[in-house]
Amino acid sequence: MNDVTPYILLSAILFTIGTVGVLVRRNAIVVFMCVELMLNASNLALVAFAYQHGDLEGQIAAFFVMVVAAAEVVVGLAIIMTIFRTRRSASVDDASLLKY
Amino acid sequence: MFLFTEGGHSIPVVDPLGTAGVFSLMWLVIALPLAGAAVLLLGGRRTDSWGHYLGTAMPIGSFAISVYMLLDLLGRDETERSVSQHLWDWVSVGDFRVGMDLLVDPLTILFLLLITGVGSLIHVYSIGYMSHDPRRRRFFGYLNLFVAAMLMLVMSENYLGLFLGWEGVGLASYLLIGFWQHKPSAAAAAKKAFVINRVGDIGMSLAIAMFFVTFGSTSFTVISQGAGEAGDGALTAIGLLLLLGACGKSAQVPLQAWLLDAMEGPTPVSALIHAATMVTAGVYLITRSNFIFELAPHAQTAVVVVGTVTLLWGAVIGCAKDDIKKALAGSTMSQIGYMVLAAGLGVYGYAFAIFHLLTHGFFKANMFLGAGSVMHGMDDDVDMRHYGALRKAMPVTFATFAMGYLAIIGFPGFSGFWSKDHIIEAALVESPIAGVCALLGAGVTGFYMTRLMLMTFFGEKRWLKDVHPHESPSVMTVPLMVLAALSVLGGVLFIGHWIVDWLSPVVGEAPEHALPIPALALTAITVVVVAAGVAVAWLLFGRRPVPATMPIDVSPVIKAARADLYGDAINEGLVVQPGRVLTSGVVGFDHSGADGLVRGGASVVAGAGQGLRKLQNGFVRSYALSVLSGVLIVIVTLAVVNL
Amino acid sequence: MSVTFWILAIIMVPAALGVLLVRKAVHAALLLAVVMISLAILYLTLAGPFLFAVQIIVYTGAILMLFLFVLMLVGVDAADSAVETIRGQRVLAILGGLVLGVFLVVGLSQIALGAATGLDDANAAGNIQALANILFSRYVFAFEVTSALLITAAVGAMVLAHRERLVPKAGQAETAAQRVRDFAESGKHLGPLPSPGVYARHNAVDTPALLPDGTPEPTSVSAVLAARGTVRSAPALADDVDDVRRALAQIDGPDGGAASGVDTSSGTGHNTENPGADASATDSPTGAPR
Amino acid sequence: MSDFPWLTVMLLVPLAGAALVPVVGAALARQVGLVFSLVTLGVGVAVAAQYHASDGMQFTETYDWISAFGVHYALGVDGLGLLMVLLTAVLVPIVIAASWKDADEGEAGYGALDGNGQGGSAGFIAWTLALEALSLAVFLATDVFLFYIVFEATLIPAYFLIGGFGRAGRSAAAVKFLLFQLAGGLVLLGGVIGLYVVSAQQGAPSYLLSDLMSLDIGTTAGRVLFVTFFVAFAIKAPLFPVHTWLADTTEKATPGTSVLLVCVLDKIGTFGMLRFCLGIFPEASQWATPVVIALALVSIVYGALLAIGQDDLLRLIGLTSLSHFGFIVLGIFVFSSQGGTGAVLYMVNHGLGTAALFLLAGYAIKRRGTASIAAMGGQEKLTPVLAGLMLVAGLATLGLPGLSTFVSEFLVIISAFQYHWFVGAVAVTGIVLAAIYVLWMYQRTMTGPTPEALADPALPSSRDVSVREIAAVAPLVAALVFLGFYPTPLLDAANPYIGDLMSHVGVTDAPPDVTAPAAGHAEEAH
Repeated sequence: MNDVTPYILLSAILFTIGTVGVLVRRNAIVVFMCVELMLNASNLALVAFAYQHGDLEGQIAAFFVMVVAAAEVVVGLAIIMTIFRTRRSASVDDASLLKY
Repeated sequence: MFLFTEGGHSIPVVDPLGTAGVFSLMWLVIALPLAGAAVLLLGGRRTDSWGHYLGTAMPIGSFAISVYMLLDLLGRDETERSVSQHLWDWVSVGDFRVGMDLLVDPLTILFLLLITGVGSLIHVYSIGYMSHDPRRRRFFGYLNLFVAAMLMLVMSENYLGLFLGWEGVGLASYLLIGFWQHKPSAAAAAKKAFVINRVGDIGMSLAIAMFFVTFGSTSFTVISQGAGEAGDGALTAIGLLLLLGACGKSAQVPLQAWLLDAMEGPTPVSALIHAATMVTAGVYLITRSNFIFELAPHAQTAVVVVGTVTLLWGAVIGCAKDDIKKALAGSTMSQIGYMVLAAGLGVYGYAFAIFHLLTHGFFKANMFLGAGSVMHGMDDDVDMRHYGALRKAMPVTFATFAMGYLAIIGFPGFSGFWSKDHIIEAALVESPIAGVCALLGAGVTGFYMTRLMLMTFFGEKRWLKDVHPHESPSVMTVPLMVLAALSVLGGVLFIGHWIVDWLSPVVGEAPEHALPIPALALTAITVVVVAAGVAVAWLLFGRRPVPATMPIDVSPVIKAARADLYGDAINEGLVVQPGRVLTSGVVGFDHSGADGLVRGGASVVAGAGQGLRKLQNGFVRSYALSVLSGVLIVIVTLAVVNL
Repeated sequence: MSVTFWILAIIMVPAALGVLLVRKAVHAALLLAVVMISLAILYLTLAGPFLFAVQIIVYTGAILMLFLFVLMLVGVDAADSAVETIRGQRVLAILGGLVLGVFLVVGLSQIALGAATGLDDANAAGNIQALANILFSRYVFAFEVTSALLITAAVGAMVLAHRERLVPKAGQAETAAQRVRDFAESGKHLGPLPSPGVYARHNAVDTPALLPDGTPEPTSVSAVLAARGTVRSAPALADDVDDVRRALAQIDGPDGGAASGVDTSSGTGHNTENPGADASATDSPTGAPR
Repeated sequence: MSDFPWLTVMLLVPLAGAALVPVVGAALARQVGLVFSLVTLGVGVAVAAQYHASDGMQFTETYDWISAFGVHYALGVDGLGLLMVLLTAVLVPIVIAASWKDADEGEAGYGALDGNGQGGSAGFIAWTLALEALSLAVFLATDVFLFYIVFEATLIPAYFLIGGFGRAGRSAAAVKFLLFQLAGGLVLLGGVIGLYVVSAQQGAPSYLLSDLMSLDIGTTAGRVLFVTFFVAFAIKAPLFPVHTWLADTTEKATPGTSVLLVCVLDKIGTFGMLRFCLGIFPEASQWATPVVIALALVSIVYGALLAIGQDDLLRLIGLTSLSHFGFIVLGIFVFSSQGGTGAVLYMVNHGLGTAALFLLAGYAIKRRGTASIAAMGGQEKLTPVLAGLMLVAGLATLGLPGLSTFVSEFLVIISAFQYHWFVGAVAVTGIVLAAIYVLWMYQRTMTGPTPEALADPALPSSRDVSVREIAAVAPLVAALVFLGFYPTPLLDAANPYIGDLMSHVGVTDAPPDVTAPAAGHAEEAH
């Protein structure tokens, strides 16, 4: 297998789907999942390029992305929990007091 | 030294000598009244008690110095009769150097004598006239200020100094006309006088600017020497601008509306400023600038035209006025018209203009002070229809007024006869039309002066109930007698053509001009015309009783004359109304236009702010969308740029 | 290699779309799991066994599970309504996504990457060893920083989730007073619930305990089961009690009848099979949270 | 010229005063303020005494400030600078003396205690001294960068002076003033930076005026930079299109503030035109002359017409300055020594004349409690001395010969006429319009019948000017009259400066058409 372009295209597609997901869904958790999807897409691209260039740096980067994603999920979900506890709803649109 | 002889007459060059002897006191002539004015105006209450005596002493002092200078000049040879004194460098910028210089030459000395002589008499008269006015000190202060400014005007050796005196006189007349400021009419008249003078001053300023541009200096000496080489266009323009200035100051036709309103001021003011001195400043200016007018024939014809028109204009107004002072003011305007006409005739006329100016100074001041004395007796009532048969009540005033009357109508032997007759004669020679108008004017003068005399002193009493006229105190009648004597003996100046020869070093000589008809016949015609005027007046006002109230249904001519031939209406319509509309328009434009732009800009910014505010709608997903659109823009531009 | 790629790609893309389109959040989570695992396999094809493992264990195993926990807490059945509230959001989002997708795909497909050098020589000493060499040589500082990050995240989550006690802890006296007050206001059962085993006929979780007067105690069954409607009816148990009473009645004659006035109305059989009818009777009044 | 840093001392004295006055508390504030301003005047007079007329820039102090940009803390005084410094140093004590307790009284008396509490007269005097220090710095700065900084810094005290003291609506006027000036400052900043770029291209960058004047800036660059400088100065010295802030400011601010603004701060505009526009961009100035002269003429006539149509006394006086600044700019841009000297003299004389008129108007307004001309009338009978002084100040504004303003106005008219007869004619109409608005204003406020309500002498309106009030205005009137007859001291300072400037710009005066004939013996008679 000598050409990684399909991987890159797949990663692009997943990334786009993730983006649309973030914009369309209203449930906070689903939005969060879409963000995770986008992160995975970028990981795929990193690994693919690592393979392309024969340099493990890509995989190291992917690894770090995962670590950061973990931290992010932890805090993100904690926030969603607190919002849910006070507002009894996990919809993203409900938290819209900070406006004109 | 003469400039050059052209067309038979030579134009003298102003070439003054250094000061010597009494002339070193030249500056004192101005300094005295100026000091008097300063002391009186700044002195405040303390100078109230003796203020007016100091005020009167100043012009008398100047008069004494002037007489002394006259004697010194008489003793000199004809070519050395002009002396100049440099006081200090006034304005020197680059090659525009103007010194505060004074010049006394035959023309100036005559004016000095007139101003200080008649001025002193009027000051003495004012002591009586203003005796019970609370602000007498301030009045004398203003009078002294006026005398100082007038002296500066006539004695200055350059046009800028002349302009300084010119505006100083304008200011003094503003202050004196508006002396009784609590009367709104007086304040309005004062403002009107100053503004119209100011319009005339546009001419003066531009003329002086042109002097500098063309001759590089504003001093008479340099200009008179360089006048020969200047271009005709420049000279004519300067001439016309000087004429505009003269009209403003001497109340000639285009700018004459202020003179009749100026009668709001106290009578001595009218006598001094609006009869003897200030209004003649225009004639002095034209005579002094003879080296310009001689080389600008068009300007001279303009002067003649203005003189003739004003001559008739003033006469017609004089006939219809019931207010004694306004009638005299109308006659002043007409007499100055004569002088301007004479000055416009060129070298022939200058001497006669000045001669008439002097005699007019005497008899007009005499009549104004007489009118003042009449008003003094009639509790300041100016309406002639409430006078009548005052000759018995105020014999001295009647006698002196009669002398002035005989002089002004040109009764043979009196001063007015000599001066006006020669003007008519010169006018007939130079420009016949003007001559005929002058002759006609003489007749009308006879008419309105006789009407004035009959309505005031003859006929039966038309006094108001509690009015009982009495003769004025001697402090007022003595100056009247002196002036009456001068009006009678004024002709002496003309014995053996003395005044013409006296002024020739200033205005140049002219060969004897051939008269179309013998002089005696011409004089006879004039006397007949005047007699006709007098007779008509006698028929209308002598035989029939004068109605106590002004008749309303009169011919349109008289209606027009009563409204100053609609002079004011023209000014109002042409200048004041459009000016007011323009001003409010400009204020409106400034508020909505210039300021509108600024306020408009501010509201646009505020509107934009309101609009953008709506973008912040609180929904996370909208913000995410804007982030995405940002990314898209970046990607698209990258793609486009790379292609 | 490319065969696996195509297979996985075909699985992953619809799964990803599913995450986007599916109504229930739980289904979305599961679909995401599918995507992640297939991704892991892709890593294998790209010579990244270590990442394959980490992806499955850490990413899918831990993080996704975390999602499910939170879903469980937040209410697994919360379904989004299809109606879009923000005007024009959906259209613009889809349009934006399309434009992004098109540009990325078209742009990336044009770059000619050329032959991939492959990771064989890099992984010569084994992928994990190679990774470790790089990680602990050049990126050791970054590694330490990520550890700090993780700790911070943990503390952060704890702080966020912890609820500060605003009111002092209610002591025994207060709870007793509160119980009496509740009974007075809402007639809530004053006494403690029967301890397990008393009057109990069954230890099944979906069978409510019986109060002394024979009425089932709704709070003894989990709200989730009540919400699902699979609670067994208590009256079915009433027959045994009636038998016992009838026996007692016969022993002490006619005056024992007063005790039998207890409502054993329905008395239909033990009907765990049609839970709907009975469930309503015993359904807990507390609303099923979404 | 000892090496004693006279100029720096002259700046520090008012600054020290400004710092000390609030500390010293309201009781002594006025006296301390007056003392400091008089000391500044003393230093100014000392500098003037040691100033040799024809030696160009003197008392120079140059220290490196930001060497990277070639910025120096450089001070120096030349003819023009000296006159402006003396004008400022004279006007500030007069303003302090004139508005002695104004800032303490309530709204009617222009007090500041109604709201933003600027601390009454102590605050007023502190801000005034600060403004004086900064204005002096502007006139003395010979480094364009330093000039720009203090040029902008003057806005701070000016803003607080307008906004803190005066009549209702003053804060709006203050904001408008600030926005206008800041816009100008912004444009000027562009110019200053442009200068750096140009001077950096030609060797070491330096902001020293002397270096910049010897810089040969390309025509297009020169013109662009000229426009930036000119726009900023046109806003500062109000010229036609950008003048609307002037009327509002003078209407709402106290007369004292208006004096500082119109007679000192606005002069920075025309001062800048002379020193920087003509100095650094001579070619561009000549290129822009027709446009500038058109704007100046419009300002003259437009300002006068506006003044005639006003009903508010202070607003009217403010607008007269728009007309006068038109004259000054006209004088500057006709490029003749008469025009230049006329403009410089005009700046000084206008400073004296308008200051007197503002302060006297302030006295009249305080006495009548209203600034509306229609509501005033017959004041002359009640307070003759005030009316007399007002008349003299009014006559100075309309340029009556015998008063100093006439000399400068006439020089400008002559040079305008020499430039082109039409320009002269339009400029001259200004003097008639001036006569109209001054005398009409005087007639409606001072003369005419006194309303009966004000008859009794106890009312403030019949209290004539007090000794302090006269003492504040008397020096101005005396200067107006003395300099009217003997303007030589001003001319000695202005002529050499303008001579050097004209030779720097490369312009010689047009010779008269008729060269004077062989000096007739009359010439020696002088």
